[in-house]
Amino acid sequence: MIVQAAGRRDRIGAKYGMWLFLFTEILFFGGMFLLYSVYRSEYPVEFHASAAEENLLLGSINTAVLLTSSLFIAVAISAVKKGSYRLSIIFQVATILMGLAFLGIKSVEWSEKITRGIYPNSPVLDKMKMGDILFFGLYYVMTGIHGIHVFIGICVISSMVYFTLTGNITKENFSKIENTGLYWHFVDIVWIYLFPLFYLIT
Amino acid sequence: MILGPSNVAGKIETSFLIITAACVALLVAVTITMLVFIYKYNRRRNPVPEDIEENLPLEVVWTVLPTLLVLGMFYFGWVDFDYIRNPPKDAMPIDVIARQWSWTFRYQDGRQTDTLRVPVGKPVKLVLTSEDVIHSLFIPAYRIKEDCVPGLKTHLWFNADQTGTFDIFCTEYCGLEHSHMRAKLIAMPAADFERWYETKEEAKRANKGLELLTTKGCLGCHTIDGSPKVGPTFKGLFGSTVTVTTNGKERTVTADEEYVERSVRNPGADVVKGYPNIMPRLPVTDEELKEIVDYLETLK
Amino acid sequence: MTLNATESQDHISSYRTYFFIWAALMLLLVATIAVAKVEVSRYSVLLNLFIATVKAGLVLFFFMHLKYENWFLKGVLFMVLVMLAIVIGLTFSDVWYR
Amino acid sequence: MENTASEYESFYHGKGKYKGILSWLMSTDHKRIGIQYLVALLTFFSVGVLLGLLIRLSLIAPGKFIGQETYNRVFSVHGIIMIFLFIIPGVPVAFGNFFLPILIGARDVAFPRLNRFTWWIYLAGATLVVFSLFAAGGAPDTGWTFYAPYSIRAKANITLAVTGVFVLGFSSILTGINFVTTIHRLRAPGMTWFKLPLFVWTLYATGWVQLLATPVLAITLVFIILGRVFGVGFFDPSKGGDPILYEHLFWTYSHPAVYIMVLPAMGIISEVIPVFARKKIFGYKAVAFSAIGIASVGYFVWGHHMFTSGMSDTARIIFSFITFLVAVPSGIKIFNWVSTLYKGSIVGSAPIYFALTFIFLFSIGGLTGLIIGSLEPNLQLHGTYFIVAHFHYVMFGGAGFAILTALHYWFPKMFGRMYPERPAKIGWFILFIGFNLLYFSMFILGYEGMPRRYFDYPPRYFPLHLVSTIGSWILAIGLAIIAGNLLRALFKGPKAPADPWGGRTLEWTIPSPPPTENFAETPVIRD
Ligand code: HEA
Ligand code: HEA
Ligand code: HEC
Ligand code: CUA
Ligand SMILES: [Cu+2]
Repeated sequence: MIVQAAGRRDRIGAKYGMWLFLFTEILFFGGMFLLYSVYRSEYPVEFHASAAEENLLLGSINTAVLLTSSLFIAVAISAVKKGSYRLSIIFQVATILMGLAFLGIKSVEWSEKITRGIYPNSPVLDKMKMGDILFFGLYYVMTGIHGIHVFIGICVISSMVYFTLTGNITKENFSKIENTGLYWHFVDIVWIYLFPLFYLIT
Repeated sequence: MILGPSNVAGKIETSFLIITAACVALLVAVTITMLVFIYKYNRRRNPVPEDIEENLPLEVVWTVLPTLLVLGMFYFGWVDFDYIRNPPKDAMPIDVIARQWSWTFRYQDGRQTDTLRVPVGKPVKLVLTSEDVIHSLFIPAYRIKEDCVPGLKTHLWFNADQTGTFDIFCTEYCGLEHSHMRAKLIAMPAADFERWYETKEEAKRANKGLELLTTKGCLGCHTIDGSPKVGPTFKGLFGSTVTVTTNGKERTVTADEEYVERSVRNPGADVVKGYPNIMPRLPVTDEELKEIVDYLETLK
Repeated sequence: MTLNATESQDHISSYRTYFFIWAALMLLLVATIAVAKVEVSRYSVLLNLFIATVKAGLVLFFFMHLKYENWFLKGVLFMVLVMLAIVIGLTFSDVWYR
Repeated sequence: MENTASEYESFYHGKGKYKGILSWLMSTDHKRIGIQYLVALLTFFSVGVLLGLLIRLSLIAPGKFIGQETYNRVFSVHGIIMIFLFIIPGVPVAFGNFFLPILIGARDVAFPRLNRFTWWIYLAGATLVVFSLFAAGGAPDTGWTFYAPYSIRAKANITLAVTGVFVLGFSSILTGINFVTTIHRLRAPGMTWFKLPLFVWTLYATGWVQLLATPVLAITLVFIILGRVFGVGFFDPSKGGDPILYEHLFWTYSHPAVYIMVLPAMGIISEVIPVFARKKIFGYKAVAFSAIGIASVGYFVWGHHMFTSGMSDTARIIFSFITFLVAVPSGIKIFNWVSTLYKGSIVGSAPIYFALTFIFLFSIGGLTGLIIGSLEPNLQLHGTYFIVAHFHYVMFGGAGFAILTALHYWFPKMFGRMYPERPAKIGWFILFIGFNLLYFSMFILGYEGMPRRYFDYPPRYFPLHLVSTIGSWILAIGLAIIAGNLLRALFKGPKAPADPWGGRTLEWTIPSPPPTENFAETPVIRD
């Protein structure tokens, strides 16, 4: 049991806080997975067919990119703990670049669909079958909200770079970046599930 | 049967009474015990408290007993539930179509009414659906209700035991006129119902226009007696000059056939001044529209 | 549920471990695509979800250090997942039997 | 609020970086934040109450009093304010913030700056909601439940209001995270789990519910917003969507939410009764565990709001069954409270009046909850005034009375002043009479078939509506007396001693109002 002494940070408390937050995120995405599973069970054929529309190559690359970024941030955190700040910064920046790459590829996919007229409420989509409308609706919403999470992660990691540079994050005081890492990995895990659900159920 | 004008009403009432009785008994027991304690162990009467911290057997008792009790209550809520939910095979089906803010009842022969007529002593199955948002058909006298969900068919069934006229309410909030989305249920002797049901369509022909206005739900928002409702009245509409807003600009038009058609086909195009732009685009065939226009012409 | 102050003198995973995990993840990625392409049977979707769960487990336990946390976090994580499963299950008790 | 005579500095006087209003808004002191929440809550409560009175006034007779469009907006806003702005944040943010750290012997919550941030988010969300009432387009008219597809088609400012509620949900989640972490990490030495005051236990259970339920609401509201803004039709049947799924998602949050409202309220009652009965609570562990029991079982009963929604019969039966199970832990609490009175030496101070009334009113509310949780009666009673009566009994008679209890119990500690008890008791009496007139008539109305959310009704319901409306005025008088009494005491009351009631928990060991750092030195709890 720890009593918060003046000025001393409770690192474990902070970590708990982060995990609790991730639990809420699980349920936040859980709501979407719930919708997905219901509609998939109602329209299995359409979901099957629509998934073929997805660009498997880009999706796979994106998965690899995100998994790699997870490796990078993990290394960056270990580096901080070991005191090699230079190395850490390099890997943090690499993580950010991977994140940006992910968003870049994602936007290529999106814009490719949008130019074909497939987006929520579009005349083309509304003429399609119910299951297709739902599939693409879910696709846009789920990858979109995931994308927002990636974007937030990028912003947070950027500020971590700044904190590492200014010596705010150190070997003794690394809760911030550790928690950022937890968040980033979580976003990765969500994608690990999104990938098969949207690209692989053909 | 004694407890209500239909078979299901009695069953529901019984289960309500049993469960309520249990609840009242519990409430009385808890309250009286509390009052007695407050009286007896008042500071004046009992200045020195005695610390009793816990009593395991007691805790077990008041965990186990209530569990049994609630299981009993659950059971009494459930006994006739399957009966109430599953209509017999020979029940007469009637489609119920709900929309903002009116009801249409469609019988097997395709006839549509805004009042639900059923024969006494024959099981009736209502098949509910909605054209826009969620509504709920509630017959207080029969103690049953079920939501009308767009894109889904739900059902209710009952067997009227007594003749009479009963209220039908909408009990799922559905917007502006929710409070007035009511209709009547008329339970008639089987013979009378038979006679009514056999009446040939022709007899109604005369009023085809009014019939359409009713069944399409126009009269949910419009009236034919001159009083404004959600929308303007139809009385005296034909041939009058109306101020409307078209694409944000105000202009006046004469209400002729073309105008009425436009109003129905594309309600947002000309919005009558002083009224909200909420009229839905309802499915009306060209012939039906013609009938409506003809009828409106007669409403001077 | 007492947590003591000296708990988890932080575990610092070696870069090597991370690298191996990453390699495993990549292999699984290839595997999952292969499963989908080959289209073994109608169970391939389930198999894919299983692979995804293995991947998620690797990330959780190694990248996120869950392996080195006390039982409390693991327990709660498990509880949350079970809860989500029950919620989805209850919803399906409606959807399937409607 | 002066306390100049004492040698210590209360938290009202603590020096910080900022002056004036900023010294409050920028403060990370859990006590200051708690007080600010309290003020905001009571403000919104007053608005909600005025709207409630307006509803009653308009229902005094069938016919158009305020017009149906206005009426629809009024009851929606009444519900939204009462639920999302008042009673859900309610006890945790005001009393939890103020007393949680003190009760466990800590200086502050685990994340003080996050706590301040949470308060700002609350303000932001509340501002959005209030803004939606006045912006062009008009106040929301969907009811507090925002049922799709109506909420997606309605023209009023739903998007704004829903965004506001989303933001408020965020604030609720962060409060939950903060409290759970605080209880895990910051207990004083010797404060083992089974020495925690019961209020802390309920806050702990509530924290988990906030954490695990609110995100589901968040995503549901996001779907509504996406539906309105981008035309994503997840709940729109013309696009393959399923409106009933919205209800599932909404109630997956909103049923647990009712336990967010009532659990901490029960915690307050568990604190107050032993103090005034002059003994320890009966069956401490049972009461503590029942809080966890309610929280966990309560997560899986949401379907009882949908018994007539067109949900499958299988699901109805399952949900009704689980619903009945929730009654057991609630019953355990009630029984233990009543037993605590046994062989006690009950002091008749104002707080216990409210606390015992809570037991009575909450029992009525809860037991009628069982009636509507039964499969058959629900067919009749859903969507009628019976429901309205049920939830006012549990929310106002339960959670609301607990807040009144807490106000009277902790007033001396929070503000360092005593209030005269006589007016409080007179107010209580009038409130009690008015309350039952107002809401009990609704049970009968509902039984007779009066639908809720009706602004106009067949004349046969008139007499009971009249009784109900008269009750609302009596209730108003009672509340006004209570509020006036406390307000007067705030400025004119005599100074409060550290422990006016003979309480045994930690907050009574420190001066009233507490000093900024709560404890001069960390308390150590021994047997
Ligand atoms: C503080 C808020 C609160 C609380 C605590 C509760 C508690 C309960 N509620 Fe309530 N409820 C609401 C707020 C709340 N509710 C609201 C706001 C709505 C309407 C929403 C809307 O549609 O707008 C609603 C609606 C609602 C419905 C839906 C009705 C409908 O629309 O068709 C149901 C149905 O089952 C229900 C049941 C219950 C039950 C079983 C409990 C139980 O938890 C009660 C447990 C308590 C007791 C049982 C009493 C005390 C115990 C004893 C005296 C001991 C002995 C008893 C036994 C052992 C049996 N509630
Ligand atoms: C905590 C929750 C809460 C509280 C306290 C109240 C309080 C009141 N409510 Fe309630 N109500 C709801 C939550 C609440 N309500 C909800 C969620 C709905 C559903 C909305 C929906 O359908 O979507 C609802 C719906 C609802 C309806 C049904 C509307 C309909 O379906 O058509 C009615 C009708 O009479 C009503 C009336 C009242 C009244 C008269 C009060 C009165 O108790 C208010 C009386 C109080 C006073 C008269 C006090 C006067 C005192 C002062 C002004 C000073 C006070 C200041 C301090 C104490 C600091 N409410
Ligand atoms: C939901 C309510 C609603 C329903 C149902 C409805 N209307 Fe309307 N109607 C309105 C409103 C409101 C207006 C005025 C605003 C406008 O012109 O859009 C209106 C306007 C009109 C007008 C123009 C009237 C004038 O005074 O210029 C006609 C004609 C009309 N409706 C016919 C119909 C017919 C025929 C039906 C049924 C098939 C129908 N309406 C159903 C609400 C409704
Ligand atoms: Cu239709 Cu309410
Ligand atoms: Cu509920």
